Amino acid sequence: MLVVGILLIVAVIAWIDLPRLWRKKQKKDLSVYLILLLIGTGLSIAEGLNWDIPNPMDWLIYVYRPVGEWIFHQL
Amino acid sequence: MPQWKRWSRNKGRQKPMSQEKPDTVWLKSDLTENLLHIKQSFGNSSDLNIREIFLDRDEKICMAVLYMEGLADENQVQHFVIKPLIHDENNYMDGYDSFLEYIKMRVIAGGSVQDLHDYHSVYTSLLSGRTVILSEGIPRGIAVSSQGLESRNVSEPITETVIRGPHEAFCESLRKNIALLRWRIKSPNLWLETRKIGRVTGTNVAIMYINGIVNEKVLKELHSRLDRIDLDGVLESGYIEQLIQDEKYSPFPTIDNTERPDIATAALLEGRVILLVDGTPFVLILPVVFPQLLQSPEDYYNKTDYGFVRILRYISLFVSLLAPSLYVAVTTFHQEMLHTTLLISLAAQREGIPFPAFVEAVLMEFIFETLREAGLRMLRPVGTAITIVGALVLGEAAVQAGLVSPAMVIVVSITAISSFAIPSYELRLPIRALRFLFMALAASFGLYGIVLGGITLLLHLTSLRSFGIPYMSPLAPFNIEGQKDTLFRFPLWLMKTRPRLISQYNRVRQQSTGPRKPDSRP
Amino acid sequence: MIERGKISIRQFMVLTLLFVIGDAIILAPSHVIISAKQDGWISAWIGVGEALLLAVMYSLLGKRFPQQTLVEYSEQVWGRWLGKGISFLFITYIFIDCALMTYEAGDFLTIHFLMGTPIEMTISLFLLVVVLATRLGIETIARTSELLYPWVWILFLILIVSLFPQVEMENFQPILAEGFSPILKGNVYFLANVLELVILLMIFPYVNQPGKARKPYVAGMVIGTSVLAVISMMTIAVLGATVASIQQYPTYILAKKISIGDFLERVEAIVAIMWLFTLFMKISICFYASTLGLAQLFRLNDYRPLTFPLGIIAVALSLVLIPNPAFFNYTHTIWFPYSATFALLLPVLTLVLSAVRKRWFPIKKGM
Amino acid sequence: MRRKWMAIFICFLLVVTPTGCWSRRELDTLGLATGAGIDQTENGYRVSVQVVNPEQIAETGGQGPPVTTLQTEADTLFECLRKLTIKSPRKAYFSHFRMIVISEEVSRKGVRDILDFFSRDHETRTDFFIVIAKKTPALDVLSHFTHIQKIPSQKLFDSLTTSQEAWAPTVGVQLDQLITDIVSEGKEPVLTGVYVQGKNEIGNKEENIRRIHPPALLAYTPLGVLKKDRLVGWLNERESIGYNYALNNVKNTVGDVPCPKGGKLVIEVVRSKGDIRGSVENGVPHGKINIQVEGNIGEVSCQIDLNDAQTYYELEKRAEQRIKKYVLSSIKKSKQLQSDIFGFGDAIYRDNPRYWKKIKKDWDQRYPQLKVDVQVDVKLQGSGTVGNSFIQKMEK
Repeated sequence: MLVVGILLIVAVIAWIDLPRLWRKKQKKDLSVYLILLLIGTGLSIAEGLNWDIPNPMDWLIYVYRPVGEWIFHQL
Repeated sequence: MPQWKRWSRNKGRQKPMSQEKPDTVWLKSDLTENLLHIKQSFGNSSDLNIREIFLDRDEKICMAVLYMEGLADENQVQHFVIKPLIHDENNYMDGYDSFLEYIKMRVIAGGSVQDLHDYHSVYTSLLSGRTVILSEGIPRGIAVSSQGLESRNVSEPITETVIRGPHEAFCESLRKNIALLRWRIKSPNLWLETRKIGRVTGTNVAIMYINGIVNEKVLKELHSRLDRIDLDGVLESGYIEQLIQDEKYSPFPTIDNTERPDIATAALLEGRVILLVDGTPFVLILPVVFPQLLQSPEDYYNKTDYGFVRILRYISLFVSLLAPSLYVAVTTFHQEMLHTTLLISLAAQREGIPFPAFVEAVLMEFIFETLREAGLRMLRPVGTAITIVGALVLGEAAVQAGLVSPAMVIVVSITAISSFAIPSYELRLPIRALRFLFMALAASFGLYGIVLGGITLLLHLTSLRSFGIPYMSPLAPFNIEGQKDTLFRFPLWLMKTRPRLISQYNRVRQQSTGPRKPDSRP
Repeated sequence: MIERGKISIRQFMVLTLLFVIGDAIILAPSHVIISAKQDGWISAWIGVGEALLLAVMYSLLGKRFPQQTLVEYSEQVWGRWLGKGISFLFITYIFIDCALMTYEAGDFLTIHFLMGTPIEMTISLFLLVVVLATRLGIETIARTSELLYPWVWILFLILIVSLFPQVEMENFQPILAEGFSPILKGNVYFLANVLELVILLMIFPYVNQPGKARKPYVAGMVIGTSVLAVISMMTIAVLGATVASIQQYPTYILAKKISIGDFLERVEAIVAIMWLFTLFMKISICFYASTLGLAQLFRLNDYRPLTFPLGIIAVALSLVLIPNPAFFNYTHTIWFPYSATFALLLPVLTLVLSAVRKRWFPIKKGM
Repeated sequence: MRRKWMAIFICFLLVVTPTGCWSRRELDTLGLATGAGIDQTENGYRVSVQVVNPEQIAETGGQGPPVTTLQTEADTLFECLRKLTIKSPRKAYFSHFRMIVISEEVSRKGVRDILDFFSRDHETRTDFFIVIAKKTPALDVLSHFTHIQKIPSQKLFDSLTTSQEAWAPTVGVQLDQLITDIVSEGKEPVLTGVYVQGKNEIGNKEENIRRIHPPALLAYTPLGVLKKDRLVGWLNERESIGYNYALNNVKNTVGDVPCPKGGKLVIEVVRSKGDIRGSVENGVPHGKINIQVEGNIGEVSCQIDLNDAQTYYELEKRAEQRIKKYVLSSIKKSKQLQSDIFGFGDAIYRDNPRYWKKIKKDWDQRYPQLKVDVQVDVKLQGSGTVGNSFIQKMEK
């Protein structure tokens, strides 16, 4: 149900911009658009189904936490 | 692009523009043939009057006087065309290279005379009420002005009323309307261009502006948009409006209309262009900005009120747009916002009401809108009765029956009253429609929905342009000078310039200083 | 240029101001008060000074490249591929910021306003409007901000004036009880908000008088941070540091305290609405900047088609980034160093490098 | 352009229609709770919630009582409140709480659990008063028929608001004030008490409001002293007055002053300013209370010459002594209870945070030894609409 809903929304969204991009034959625009749309769809479905998605925040925390703690320690 | 749209576009392309001049067919020298041709063209319509006259005693020079019954003034035709022709004792004198020229210069007593060479111009002349004179042996004709269509007299405006200010409205006749404006602006700089629009109706459309004040860019844009129009008939200025407006699907008017000559005059003086269409008292004003729709001419005529009323109108705009949705949002989502006592009394009123607040609101608004519509279309004497029955009896009974809560009736009434405080009828329409949308938003997301809806509305409004002028100016883009005549109306002597974006040259409108007390010292 | 719109100096000022106030108006007080307690207002006012310096630095950068956005000139300054990489990281920074703020909006609304409505819905609806704004372009965003601007002031003034009777100066005492250390910590939290202003470098070139963008920028930044400082002061003065520090959204609680006579009470919606306005402006600008930046990065013809796909990603991302509210508090520690990378390190290095390149290796045209 | 709008509309529909209206609640599905009473049971709480019957309040009026008090028992407060649904057709709605009545028993055990719920729950606001039911169960207080204002908790709220403005011994304490005081290390909270005056058993019958002289009345008593979140004792009326003068809670009140030649004279206080300061002198903490009072003579029932300026000075001095006595007695009481309700600790912290850090751990022991200096300054301004009382003439 949820997946269908997401796909429906994606379809509506694609209906807005895709035909024009297609017609104009701008390959680069089109490919960037499609890649982003795909990422978005995948991400929302994964999130909707509660799959484990690698959290970019974890990476940021991994990189910056020592720095942050160092700064607060200094103060 | 969806398929159906492509088809419809192709269909449009099939018919080429074929409007004003088909192939020119020149007048013949044979009068009988000419007359026959004309008669046939009109399908022997009986209101085409043809009077044949012999000009000389020898009955050699046969002439035909043609006019449309009703369009031309019979009196004028008789006195200024037929009578001089018949009583002409001098007959044909030498010195004029053509007989027709002689008639034109010496005989005809009409005000304006025009040469005709082809059938098409004969038709247009006849149909505009002129009298056409054709003569045997000459492949030309002349048209004498004799327009005399009975039109409504100048009367009081019905849609835009004021207490103080001229009680005069445009009427259906283009000529009278132009005269009304000429009379107000006695300057040769008031320029007028006319063109015919409508393949079949050939309606006269006049563009008026004050040269030197008007924004040339707007004028140019207007011309190009008018050129693009290709339709069979123009019945009202609304036709033109819908075809030349900026944003196709916006519910908000980007072109204003008025039936008051004083408003039109003011618009001209601000550097706007007005568009008069024959056959309707409503003239178009463009470009228009949003704050303008909340102005009334009386703002300027009354001395004491420097904008209090205008603020009131802005408030009523908000109220008429948002009152029911706010009520729904607050009573179904944010009860914590209400004062305890108020909440208890509202809750008591809601006891036993079968519908949720949203349905109640929609129902009441719907009934009210129907009532308003019915009142508009109803015969005037019955209209009042319906209003009374509808508003008073129905409202009272609905409350008594426990179908709606009294508070809801109050909210709907306030909404209705506020909506009437918006001066522009054109603006009331989108507000009315959006009200329902906001109610739906409020019913599903409470205040959050209203805020988001409001932001979307603002986004839409700010993205609009009217002939290149940002719709929300001078609020956004903000212009400090423009504030003198936006939310408040500053004293007249402080409003020294014209609106900035609308008239780009010749900005200074007055240099007068404010009223002064007389110097007491000698 | 992808964006043809131009905004006026005043509009730029308004944008900057609303951007600074943004989400901070409801969060900043809690950040500074948690570590600096009753001295939080000092942290905030120090932050105003720092904002001034930052604004000057950013506008120097903007002045050096008056026709280009940060994404465009980083390619020139850093070289093609390195520049692209940096730009991409910068865009992700903006985008993550955008997603975080979207989460804030959803979180606040579900806690205080729309109990029971799933956070996905509130977020989607919000981003729908943001996407719409972005599609309409910078001109429309700027004009809308101009229309919202007076409302923000009016609501802010109502809030401040109506709380005046409840100010208790004792709440500020003692001053500097714990020394400067907590104040500086509070200041770091405050600064993390201000540093996001670097995002406006993506809009710098669209000011219609490029030479004059500096003044409104500085003015907007200083006035905006001052508003935040005043709100922080009010929070301390009215609620006291104790109550304020246990609240997640102290400004909202502050508004609950308003009670004048019997008629002006229960008006916390004022704060919520003001916050929705400023937050909307900030998210729109961030979203606009990231879509525009992405389009510029890939040299696309138009950024508009990217808006909807990015919108979906933003909705999903905001839910992925913050699996639970505790996580959200967690992010505060890393947010300052993360922001600082792009808001301090990147501009400074870019400035230096561009100066160096101009001196010794003049940039070739058409690079 | 149209496509965009269409799409947005569709998106909107997609978003809105399934959501239904999650957080919507119609007014007629709300049980409008205006007050809650919390009593102790063996291993949990008994919570009584007063729910308004809107129909009875509305102008048309009805036959039933204006409010219904429902009660449930459970281990925790939140459970109690949710459990109410088994007894009520409508879910109770807490945003309009006016009063939380805590029984003496519960408050002696500690109120922190209760407060956490109220400060955490999104529905509740912080603008209700918290009082302690003295010697009566909280349930009785909330199931009382009251006159004029039909809703008992609203009545309690209103009368506390008015009396804290016009009568010195009472003070209304709201949630955030209470939390601040509990959390604060240098100040202890107080709470006003409420009790049923008269025949308690009639109070919850409609008969109570049928009588011109109601047999049972809800009335406020002087303040209860808390230590942290536990009730430790009660102040009497005079001590409460002293406390409120010192804490600047007095706005307007009246107080009597003995006349030099016997009899009494009443002073109406129109302005009062209390100020508590702490200081450390020679390593010893000191407290200082400064009170400035402006008043008018409101009632004279003794022989006194009000045309003599000297009389005013004399009266001012007497009034000062009287207020000082009240303040000192309340300080004495609080020292007895070892509860620093005046916030001397906070005052010292404000003055000298470093010193406070050293002593705050054993402040409870130190507090009874604290030296407090009380200074009162009374200014009499007028004598009402007459000069000398007619009593003066009468008895000559």
